Amino acid sequence: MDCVIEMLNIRKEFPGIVANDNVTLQLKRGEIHALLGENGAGKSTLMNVLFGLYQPERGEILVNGKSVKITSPNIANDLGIGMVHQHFMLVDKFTVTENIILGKEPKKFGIIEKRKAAEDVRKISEKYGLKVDPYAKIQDISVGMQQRVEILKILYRGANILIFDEPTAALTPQEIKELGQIMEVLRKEGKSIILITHKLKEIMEMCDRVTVIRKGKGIGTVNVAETNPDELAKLMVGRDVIFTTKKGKANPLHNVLEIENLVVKDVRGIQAVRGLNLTVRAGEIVGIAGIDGNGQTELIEAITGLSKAVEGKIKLNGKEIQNKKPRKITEAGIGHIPQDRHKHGLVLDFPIGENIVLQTYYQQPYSKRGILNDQAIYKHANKLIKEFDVRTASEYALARSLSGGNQQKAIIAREVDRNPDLLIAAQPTRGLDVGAIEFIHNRLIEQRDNGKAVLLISFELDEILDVSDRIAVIYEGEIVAIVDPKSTNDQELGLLMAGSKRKETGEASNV
Amino acid sequence: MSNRLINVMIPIIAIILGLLCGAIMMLVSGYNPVSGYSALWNGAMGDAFYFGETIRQMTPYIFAGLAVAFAFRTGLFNIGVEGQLLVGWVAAVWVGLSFDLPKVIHLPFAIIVAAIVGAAWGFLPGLLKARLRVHEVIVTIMMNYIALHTTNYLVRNVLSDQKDTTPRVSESATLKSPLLEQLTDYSSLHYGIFLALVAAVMMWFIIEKSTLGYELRSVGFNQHASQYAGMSVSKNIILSMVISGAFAGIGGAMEALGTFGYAFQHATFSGIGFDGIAVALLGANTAIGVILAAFLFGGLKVGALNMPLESGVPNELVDIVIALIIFFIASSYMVKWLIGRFKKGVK
Amino acid sequence: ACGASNDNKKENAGDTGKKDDETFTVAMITDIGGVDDKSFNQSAWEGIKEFGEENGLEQGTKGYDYLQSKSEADYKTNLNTAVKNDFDLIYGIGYALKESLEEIAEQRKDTHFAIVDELIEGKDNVVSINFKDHEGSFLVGVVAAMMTKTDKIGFVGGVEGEVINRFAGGFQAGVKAVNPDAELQIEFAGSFGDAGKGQSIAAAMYNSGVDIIFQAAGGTGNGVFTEAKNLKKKDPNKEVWVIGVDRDQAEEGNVEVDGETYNVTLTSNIKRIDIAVKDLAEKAKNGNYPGGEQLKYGLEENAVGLSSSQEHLPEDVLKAVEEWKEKILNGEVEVPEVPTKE
Amino acid sequence: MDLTTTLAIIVSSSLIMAAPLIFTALGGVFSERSGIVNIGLEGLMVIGAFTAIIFNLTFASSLGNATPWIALLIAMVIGGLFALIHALASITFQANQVVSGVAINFLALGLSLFLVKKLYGKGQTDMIQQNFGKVDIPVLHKIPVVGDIFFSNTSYPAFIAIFTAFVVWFIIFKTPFGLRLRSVGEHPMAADTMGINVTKMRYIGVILSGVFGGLGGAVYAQAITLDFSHSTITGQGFMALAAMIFGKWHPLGAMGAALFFGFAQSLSIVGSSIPLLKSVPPVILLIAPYALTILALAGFIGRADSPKELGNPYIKGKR
Ligand SMILES: Nc1ncnc2c1ncn2[C@@H]1O[C@H](COP(=O)(O)OP(=O)(O)OP(=O)(O)O)[C@@H](O)[C@H]1O
Ligand SMILES: Nc1ncnc2c1ncn2[C@@H]1O[C@H](COP(=O)(O)OP(=O)(O)OP(=O)(O)O)[C@@H](O)[C@H]1O
Ligand SMILES: [Mg+2]
Ligand SMILES: [Mg+2]
Repeated sequence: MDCVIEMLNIRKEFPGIVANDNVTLQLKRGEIHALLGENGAGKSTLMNVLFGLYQPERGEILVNGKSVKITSPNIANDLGIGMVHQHFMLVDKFTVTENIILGKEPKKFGIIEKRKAAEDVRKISEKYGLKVDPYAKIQDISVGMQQRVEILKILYRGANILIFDEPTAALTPQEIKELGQIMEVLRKEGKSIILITHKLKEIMEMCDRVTVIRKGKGIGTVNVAETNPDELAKLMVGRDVIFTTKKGKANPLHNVLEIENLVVKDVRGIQAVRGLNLTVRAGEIVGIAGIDGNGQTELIEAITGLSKAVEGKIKLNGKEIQNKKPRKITEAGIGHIPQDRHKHGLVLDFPIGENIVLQTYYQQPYSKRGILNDQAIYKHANKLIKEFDVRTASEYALARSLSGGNQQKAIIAREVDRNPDLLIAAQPTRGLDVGAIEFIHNRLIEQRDNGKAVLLISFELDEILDVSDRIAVIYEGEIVAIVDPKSTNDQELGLLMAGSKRKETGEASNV
Repeated sequence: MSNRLINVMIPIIAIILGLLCGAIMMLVSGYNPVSGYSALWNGAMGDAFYFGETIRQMTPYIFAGLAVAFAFRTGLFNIGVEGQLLVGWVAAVWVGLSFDLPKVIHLPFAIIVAAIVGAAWGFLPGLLKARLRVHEVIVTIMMNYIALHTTNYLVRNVLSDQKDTTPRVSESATLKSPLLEQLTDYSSLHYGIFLALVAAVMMWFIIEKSTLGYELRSVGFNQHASQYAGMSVSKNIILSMVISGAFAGIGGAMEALGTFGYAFQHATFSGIGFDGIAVALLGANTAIGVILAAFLFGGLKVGALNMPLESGVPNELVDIVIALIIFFIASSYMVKWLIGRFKKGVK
Repeated sequence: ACGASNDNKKENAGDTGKKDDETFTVAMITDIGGVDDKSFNQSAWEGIKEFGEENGLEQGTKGYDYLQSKSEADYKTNLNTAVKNDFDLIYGIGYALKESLEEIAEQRKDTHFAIVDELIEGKDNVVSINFKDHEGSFLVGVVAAMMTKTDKIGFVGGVEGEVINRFAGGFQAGVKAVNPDAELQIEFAGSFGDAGKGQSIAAAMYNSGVDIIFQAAGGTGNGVFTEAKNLKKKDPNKEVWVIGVDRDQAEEGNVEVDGETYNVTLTSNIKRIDIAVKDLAEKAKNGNYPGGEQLKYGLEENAVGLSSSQEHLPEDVLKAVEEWKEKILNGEVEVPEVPTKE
Repeated sequence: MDLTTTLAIIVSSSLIMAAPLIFTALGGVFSERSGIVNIGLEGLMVIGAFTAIIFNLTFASSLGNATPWIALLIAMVIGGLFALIHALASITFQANQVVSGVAINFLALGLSLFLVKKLYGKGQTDMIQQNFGKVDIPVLHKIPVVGDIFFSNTSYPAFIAIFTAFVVWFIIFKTPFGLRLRSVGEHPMAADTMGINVTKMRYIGVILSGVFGGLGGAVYAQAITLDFSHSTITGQGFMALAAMIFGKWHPLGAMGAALFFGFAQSLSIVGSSIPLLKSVPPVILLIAPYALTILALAGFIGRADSPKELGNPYIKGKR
């Protein structure tokens, strides 16, 4: 067998947890190999071991048949191993070129040759079809382009073994498609790829083989051609998983959220939402479909009181709430699962318990006359941890110590538990495994069935199509169409999202 | 070894290591460490008098330490404790001199005014940070100098008749305690220590137990998430600096109404504010930690005075020891590693 | 001494018996300037050392010693420590110690104290030692007024205050007495420890034509010397002078230019704290401790006046100085203690 | 005084006051750009001043005019070595960097005064004879007006400081070393994955802060105080820290801020000889530099973006 990488019986422990236990992974030359597992199963850890960021307690790594000790990323780089991390490893304030050449700068007389560097970057980006602007700063470019920068970083170093840790989680459908094409090109160049993803569809489409780990243990490797999504899900979770979310018919009642003619400016002062109209009724889930950057963020911020509405009205249960303080809006009955869980969702240095009461700490029973009731707080947290299956050492553990998926579950537990009249869920399942996704979707539907309104924003069309009762397509700050998920498909939505076909909103609003 | 035990061991080991290094210093430079340290001990704890002085010195240290710690816990670095303390000092003297009230009103009044003025001195950096994102470190450094010159001006031109020292505050505003002084053989121990302990409890309570403290900590850790959760980031930043400044201001009142009973022109900074940074950090920014660190510092500072006289060792040695202790505490990672080594060795 | 100190902890000191009969011991408490401040603390310490050496004492608790204060809060602790070590006479050096010393004198009635540069009244166990700084300042004012070529003279004070005002007041009066046309610039740095500021002020003064600066500014005064020396270094022919304070500061004025040594210290307005301190110690030793009194040291006691470094001063100037000194001594001239504002 | 003279005094004393601040602030830039908070700048200046004065006093007789310059080099070396303590604590031992910086300040003052007492038997040294003094910059000072204002009665260290600021700017923004240094302050884990030795870069940053802080202290002592005592360095390190933040962690910004501090300071001193400011109470002039700084920050400088990972120890694999 022509294996470029063999990781044999790897064991990696963290204080109090065994992240990898006897995991074996063999990567063949020129294959795209998927690594599958639930959140916290130990995928990232295994890859970080391969990349030299962690040292395994036990096990052996062979590169091209030779046993190696990878004690630093430098060594991994020298062995031709490159990794695109789950959380991007980019310096925001640097330009694309600077990020790519960092550590291997072309220089003359000790000075960085900026021109040559940019030229080098342009060359490889053309070779592999990875379009980037060499002079743009990372903080100004889209997530998709950031991802391409990450890949270019590896290619610039001449890696032939590429590790992608959940590259598709943050991408739009178009970008995912592009990534698929890029990986194909790379494979043709003779490179081998390990791909971590939770999306079984992607595995089925893009990969040759898949290795599954469950709770740190290696379950085995199967050929994609010989398996199907159901089997994979079962391997991963250890039980049967139902895919298309089961939900009954929606019974929409009165209007909960009414948005009229809303105008919101973005941080640069440009109108991002331009006269947007939208209604969400009690007992329904409205999904907002759109490509990133069409005003979704600003729309949510305006509803939740974080951005100013320049014009227009936002009504919750008939009362105007635009430009009210976030707390007033929360109290009026809005819950919000933010898009960026690290930045907006959690105080990472607080214990889970304190995070659970982030909006309610000042209310009884969590506090009384300004004095916290720790007992009530942690008891409540403990209850939610159980109810929402948040995997954590305890309610006293810092939020920082949880895996991304479990951090997200904690946020969802907090927001859903408050039982708001309107629940805004922005990308609620980004980066989560199928089990968790199923769980969260069911929770959203449960909210709906309890007569609450749910507004779902997602870049994943499958999710929008599965969960929503109505789909509002957002394009350049306006709702350009309202469609019925049962009578539409990816193709149509994709076209609408690209702005090619504008439906009259009036026509569809009576769906 | 349990985590808790290790956390208790670290400061103890750090202190031992610090003293050990100090002893080596003394040996190398030709002094007798035994007589040096016994002089230090005698000068800090040797008898009732020195014990009283240690406790007296501890009082402003607790307040300064609490001020720094409070801001620190909420994500702010208040280097301005020194200035806030000076303005509180002068404010307390002003009240002590200018009013004729019964003690039950006068004394609390003087302390409250000191707290308010100290708070006001913290308000500006807080406001600038909250509204304009101006770094609090520079503003508080600048405010220190402004406080120094302004209070010197006030002492000379307003609170005294062109003198370097103000008159003493009236009896009804003093914290002086003939009882405590007598108990400690005429040390200048005053009632302030009890206030300091109460303040420490307050800090603990506000930070750990109140919703206010919850908000302050939350904003300190993650402004974005706090804003999402409906807290006012600006309000909390300002409030944190104001409370911190109030602690410092009361610290000044302790000197004004207790230790000295008057205000004087400061040639340079009193140093209490800067020592407060060390006290807070040594005390891990917790209330109980601040008390213990203030006690240690108070003892070392007071004891140091006795070293040259009794043993001939320059009292700068104590500054070195203090610095080393801070280092070892800061480098608790190393201490933990040492403990780990030691445990392995035992096994 | 007081009762508490009898439970003597200083066993390593050996003999713990009463020492009053055998040796007379003295101690001084410095202010925050420290014992070697090149100024009055140092001068006081020199006096005490001299006293000690003349009387065959050793430095330490059984002879003579000093206690250094690092902050204002240390004064009382140090005073008490001295009391507890049974020193027979304890000096507080500098006006900053007044309040503390007053308080402790009240508590420790059996110990004899002295304060320098301040007046404590109504205490039988405190002697106040005061200097007529203004008298000496007057004389250096005379010197400056006669020596200036530009008719512009400067005064740099540390922090405005009673003592520094005496310097400024006397200096101003001296200048005006002999040269009413001379312009006198009076500046206060707001600090005794900011050499940078002292230098900037001096630079501004010299630049505006001032050729003589009298500094009474502690560490800030260092900057004045620095600036004068800089100017001298640049142009050895330039006439720039500094008048020193408290001690003979001739050494501070040394500057080497191309292998040749110049000196920018015109003279110094000295204040013989050493004389006063030693004098009082002698008295107290002989049982003549003048408790409750104020001892004034001025020209009459030879405790203030020009330093012995007078080589830059021509005969006529020295003569004039003598004449004015005479006038002050016989009361013809009353030297003011504060400057008048123009 | 005519305008040129007044300006000349202001400029000359601004430059002299600013020089030590510029050097020290540049040191701060190196350290903080690498992600290590350095409030120990004050202590590093103390060490520099101490070393320079001791060296100067000891070797002036044999080295002559070159003494202060050689003393600068020695102070840089010792400053760098001293900063190693801060590096060790905050990088290797993952200490809280503020705590370690505070300790540096205590240690520097305690140690240097202890040694002065040990060496000289007193609390402060004698004055040095070989100092920087004031010079007219050759040729340039002959330019009419401009020469009088900028190049007369000034000091070489000030111009070297300004030049150094440009060099540092070049190093930090144009060389691979600078790119790497900034990357470990912004995103050490990213740098690590790119094969950059985060620990090494941070050590270099902190040591350079010691080198420059020592240089700043040595310049201050040999240009202004000329001796060493407890009051030689009193807050200049904190002013340098402020200058660095004021200058937004940018070498040229830090230089500008330091010059501004020097300017505000000298304005307050020369103020009383400017007719307009003559009637202003002295206390107002005393606080003016500090108040001006606050106003400047509030008015038009505003938000300062520190290096993103400033103050956080880099622990491999930490989330
Ligand atoms: N540095 C660390 N310290 C302690 N525990 C860690 C650390 N890194 C990971 N873990 C733990 O190890 C386990 C595996 O984490 P890992 O990140 O590898 O999971 P994953 O499979 O990548 O999950 P996800 O799909 O959410 O990214 C988790 O329980 C996690 O909490
Ligand atoms: N120990 C060091 N001390 C000072 N500067 C250093 C040090 N190490 C690296 N540098 C700086 O970083 C730059 C790059 O150094 P390095 O030697 O790592 O590059 P290289 O190995 O030639 O580059 P590449 O990583 O592309 O092979 C140099 O210009 C140098 O100024
Ligand atoms: Mg992962
Ligand atoms: Mg290399």
